Amino acid sequence: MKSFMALLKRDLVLAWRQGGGVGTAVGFFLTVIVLLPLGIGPDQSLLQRIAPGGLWIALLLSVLLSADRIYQADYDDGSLEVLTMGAMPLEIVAAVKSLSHWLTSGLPLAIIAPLLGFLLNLDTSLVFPIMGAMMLGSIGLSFLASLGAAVTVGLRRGGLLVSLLVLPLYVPVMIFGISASSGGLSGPDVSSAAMGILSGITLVILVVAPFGSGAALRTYMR
Amino acid sequence: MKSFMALLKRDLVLAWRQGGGVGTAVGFFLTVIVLLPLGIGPDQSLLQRIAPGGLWIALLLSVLLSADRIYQADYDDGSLEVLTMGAMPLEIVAAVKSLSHWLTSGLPLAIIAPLLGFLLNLDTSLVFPIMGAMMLGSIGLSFLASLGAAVTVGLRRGGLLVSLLVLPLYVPVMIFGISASSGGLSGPDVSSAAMGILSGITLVILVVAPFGSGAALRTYMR
Amino acid sequence: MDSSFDLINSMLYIVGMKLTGKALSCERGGRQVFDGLDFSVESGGMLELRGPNGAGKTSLLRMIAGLNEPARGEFEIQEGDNEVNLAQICHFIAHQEAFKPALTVAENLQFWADFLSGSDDKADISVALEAFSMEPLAELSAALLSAGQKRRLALGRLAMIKRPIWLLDEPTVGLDKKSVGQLQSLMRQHLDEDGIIIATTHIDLGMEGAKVFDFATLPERADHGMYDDADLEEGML
Amino acid sequence: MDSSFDLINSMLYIVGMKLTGKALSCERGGRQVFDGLDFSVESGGMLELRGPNGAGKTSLLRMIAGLNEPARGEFEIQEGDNEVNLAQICHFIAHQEAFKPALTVAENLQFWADFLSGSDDKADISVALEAFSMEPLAELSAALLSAGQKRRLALGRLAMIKRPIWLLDEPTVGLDKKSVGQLQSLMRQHLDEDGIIIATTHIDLGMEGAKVFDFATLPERADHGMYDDADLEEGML
Amino acid sequence: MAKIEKFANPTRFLRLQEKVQLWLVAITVILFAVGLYYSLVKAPADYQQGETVRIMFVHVPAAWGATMVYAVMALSSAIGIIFRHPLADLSAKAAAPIGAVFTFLALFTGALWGKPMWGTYWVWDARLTSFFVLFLLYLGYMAIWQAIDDHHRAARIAAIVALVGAINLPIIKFSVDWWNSLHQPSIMSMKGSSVHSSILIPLLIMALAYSFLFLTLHLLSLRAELRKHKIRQLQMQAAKRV
Ligand code: HEM
Ligand SMILES: Nc1ncnc2c1ncn2[C@@H]1O[C@H](COP(=O)(O)OP(=O)(O)OP(=O)(O)O)[C@@H](O)[C@H]1O
Ligand SMILES: Nc1ncnc2c1ncn2[C@@H]1O[C@H](COP(=O)(O)OP(=O)(O)OP(=O)(O)O)[C@@H](O)[C@H]1O
Ligand SMILES: [Mg+2]
Ligand SMILES: [Mg+2]
Repeated sequence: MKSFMALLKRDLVLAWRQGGGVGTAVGFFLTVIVLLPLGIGPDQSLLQRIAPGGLWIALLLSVLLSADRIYQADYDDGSLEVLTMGAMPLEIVAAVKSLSHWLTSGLPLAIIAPLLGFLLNLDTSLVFPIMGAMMLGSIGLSFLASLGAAVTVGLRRGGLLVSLLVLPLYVPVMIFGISASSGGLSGPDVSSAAMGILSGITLVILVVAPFGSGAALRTYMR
Repeated sequence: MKSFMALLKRDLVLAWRQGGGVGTAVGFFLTVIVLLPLGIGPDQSLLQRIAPGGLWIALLLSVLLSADRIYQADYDDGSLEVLTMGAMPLEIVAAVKSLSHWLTSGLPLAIIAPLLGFLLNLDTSLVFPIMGAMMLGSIGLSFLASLGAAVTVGLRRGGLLVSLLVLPLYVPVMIFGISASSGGLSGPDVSSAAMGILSGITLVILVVAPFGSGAALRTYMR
Repeated sequence: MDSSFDLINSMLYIVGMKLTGKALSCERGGRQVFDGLDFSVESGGMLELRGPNGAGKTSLLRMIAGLNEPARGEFEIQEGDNEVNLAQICHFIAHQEAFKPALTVAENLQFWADFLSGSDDKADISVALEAFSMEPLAELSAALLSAGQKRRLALGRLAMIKRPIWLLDEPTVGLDKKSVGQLQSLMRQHLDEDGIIIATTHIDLGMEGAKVFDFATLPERADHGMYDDADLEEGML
Repeated sequence: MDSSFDLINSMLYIVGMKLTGKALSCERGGRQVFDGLDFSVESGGMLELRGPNGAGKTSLLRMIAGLNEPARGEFEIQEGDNEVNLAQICHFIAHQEAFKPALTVAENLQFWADFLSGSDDKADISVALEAFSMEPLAELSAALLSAGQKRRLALGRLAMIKRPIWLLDEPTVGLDKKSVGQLQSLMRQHLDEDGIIIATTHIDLGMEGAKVFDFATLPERADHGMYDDADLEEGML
Repeated sequence: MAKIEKFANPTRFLRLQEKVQLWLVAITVILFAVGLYYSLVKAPADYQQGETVRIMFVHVPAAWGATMVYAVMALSSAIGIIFRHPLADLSAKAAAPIGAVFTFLALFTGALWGKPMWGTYWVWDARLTSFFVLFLLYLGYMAIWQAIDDHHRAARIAAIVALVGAINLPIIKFSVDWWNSLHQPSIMSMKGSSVHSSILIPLLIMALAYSFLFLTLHLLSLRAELRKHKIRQLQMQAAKRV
């Protein structure tokens, strides 16, 4: 428990001090949201239509961009090796690090997403559905991203490779996330069913990803 | 000249060997293009409308994602310090590294973008305008991205900060890029005027960015 | 988790602990580094690993620390007992110093203290600070340390958290005279408390009574690559 | 570019070159590290920098290499001439070894040979390989090297590209006996050719005749902050 | 160089700031009182826009202020980079949060105004977008200061960022001319003003009030920054000789 808290605390402090963590995640998210209408044109009703999808894509890219370094620093400076020498299994270490990644990226983004949605003319009735679906979905995204980061940690230029590996896994999260975000618009049944599936997927990821990450990290330390 | 070629060659070889360079850039680009219809829905005419914007945004994110490490490895392993001790000024080193980044990200993406455009129902008459505008625009993007990378090289988690710093500067490139991509659709005058402005912006960037990068790198070596 | 730690802590006081490596063989990156290596160290004993660059000294330490697996052979910590989790009763001080430049010296030490001690009794970073005269550095960002100061930060873990086996990879590298003296007295104290030290080095560590194992004395390595030697002669490469 | 190099290359043969540092003051991270440091080395001479961790030995080397700027003071390379670009006539071997793990040993050496030599005459990596017996490692990926082998790869630059001033930061760290011997003979040869060597170290480098500069002998540092000392007394904070 | 040193000596600055501080606060308060009275009570409601026109008196000076502060920031950065004067670096640092708030205020009031005027809070037209970009530049600039421990390094890097970002200023200025925009064209043109004096005068008073507000806040936070810097230096000194 003490190890757990120590690691979580350290990672949160580091996220906060280095590059501003939360601040920059939010900043990036914001910027993608800005680019969308610039790229697509200022048509209000068009924007409204693509708003939930746009928000989800922005969330996803934000999480992805910040993910490739979840383990990189610890790998480079030898911390990862010392981390294997405590009582905490490497799988739990991976889970804690994924969790702190979520706390500093997905969670704050899910909270501000609906606000930014106004920039895209988002339907106000969608605020809470989107926030809920994003909170749930982004946990899964963080854990997946951390799996991707672990799988590429030994490669210098993992950045794009992470995306390539992880994005296909993101797709189901996104699809159900978006349909869970639609609130009552496409019928209450549809969205609550989607929310159910999203929870299921997230659960599976929460269990599987730390094992995968742990195994990958061990392999790279060889 | 020999130093120049040596550095360019090394960077290209590294991009090729580590994480696949070109391969993953293309892969990421592809995945974003795939995500777009997933996020927005399969409406063909809607897709056609947002195709050029979508391609530009994907290009931009690809370049961005691969950029934060342009100098990182050289900084971490001490190469940057030795690079300052040759006859080549650090500004030129920065320019060469930006160039090799463009050769391994922007250029191949600009070439395949129109092909991927078919996935988005892109208007066929736009193929060449888009390719030309993207080739020109992506040089500027690479140089800007490398400026962003230089400015954050000493920060462990620069990833998102790069985006925050660089995206505002991307905006004009993208706006004129998109309007130059529109070919004759919004009148030949508009698109050729945009192409002119795009060239102007690119030129300014090509001059300013290496100086900024050089200054920033020197500061971090202190 | 905590119960396993009480066990570990108590192990420190088992007089007569003996770490043995039997017929160890090491492969890295597909190449064989050494083969048929035997060693043993008893409580209160120190083993110095010496030998040319690339002989496999660091690799042996990493094996003991559980970071690499031996291709063949095994470790025993007590007669007949080879199931113990060595990683949790070892300190491994590698070339990489495992600290975060964004944290202060004190914060770095505190993190490892909390993470590695695990149990509820508080590991005290002031012990580490004192052991290597780092008190004035405590509130300084670790990014600003000089080479030797970084090394002292890493070595601080030894003083702060009690573990019976120390694996030290060229521990005196970068240390000034005074710090080397401090490290030596720390090592002596550890040996007096029945600990075990295995250290690689190219220069004299100044620890009299240490057993020396020289990798140069190992039998000629037979390289088991992917190809038979015959292939090489035939020029199949 | 090339013409400047001919000039530099020819400088190597100027007998009577003298590198002087005058009243140097070093600040890092806003703190003063040392102040009022003077030194000088002449062609064929070697200066050993010694002193406690954090005294500023590495910082001084970095200053000479043009990586840090002195807060006060200046360098002269010849009597009266302080406009020379020192960086381009120095080799700086730091703790960071400046190689790419994705390239082979030979490719790494070849890159630095091409980049640093600049001019058209080909720098020969085989000289570097030979100087530190790295021939068998040449085609190996640099990621697979041991600590001492990495160090040898970095030191290879010295043998391969002729530059008159060598700045070596604890050069023998991690080297086995044989490699230390090779480095020593390389250094002797350089001095015989009227080169200059400035090296930091905590252990004996085995170079007889080297001048030693001990940072412990520097006077107490006076810290020049942004405020007058008077403000501090007035309690304006 | 030596002159600048003398002129901007931190100690001297602190003494000066202490002397003028009260005066600045007083002038700012008076200007706001007068300006708000004129703009909210005295100025006529617009025959087209009705009472909403009063948003203008907050919006327009805030927008002017935001660009002006960026110019101050960029200028300070340039001085900091060329003359290496620490006070210039700190001046740029202290200006950023104030500029960010002004920008936010302009964006916010503009959005509120946009609803009755254009029927929407936000459109992605050139001026609005480039102004939004200005907001991001401020955020990025502040993030840099936050992200880098070492003061001198942070100052250098932040200055590079500020100077490169300054390219955005002319884009904001000319955006209305370059692209056809929903947004109002410039009130102030070379030929003088096109607006009636009953509106122009309170507007100018408000602009003056904003300027003094900036000056007051800037000097105050510059003082705070100097203090923080000094504390860090003392901590560093305590750690020397180790
Ligand atoms: C969120 C929306 C808005 C933003 C970001 C915005 C931004 C700006 C900016 C940047 C300026 C200063 C230009 C300069 O310094 O030259 C400005 C001035 C002005 N704005 Fe807005 N504005 C917004 C909405 C509106 C609306 C809805 C109106 C009224 C219809 C309006 C009317 C004006 C006027 C009259 C000026 C003074 C013109 C000048 O001197 O340039 N703005 N605005
Ligand atoms: N990560 C790695 N992957 C594959 N092979 C490696 C790796 N690290 C080292 N090796 C190889 O293993 C061998 C032994 O390396 P090791 O680091 O154990 O040597 P060492 O005895 O510690 O040498 P030194 O005195 O230089 O530290 C070397 O030949 C090296 O090439
Ligand atoms: N990057 C840096 N930024 C700020 N301060 C630094 C930096 N690197 C080192 N310092 C500080 O400068 C001082 C001198 O460091 P330097 O590395 O020159 O010491 P050194 O004499 O080489 O010590 P060692 O024997 O440990 O290598 C130290 O007190 C250190 O805290
Ligand atoms: Mg070793
Ligand atoms: Mg040093």
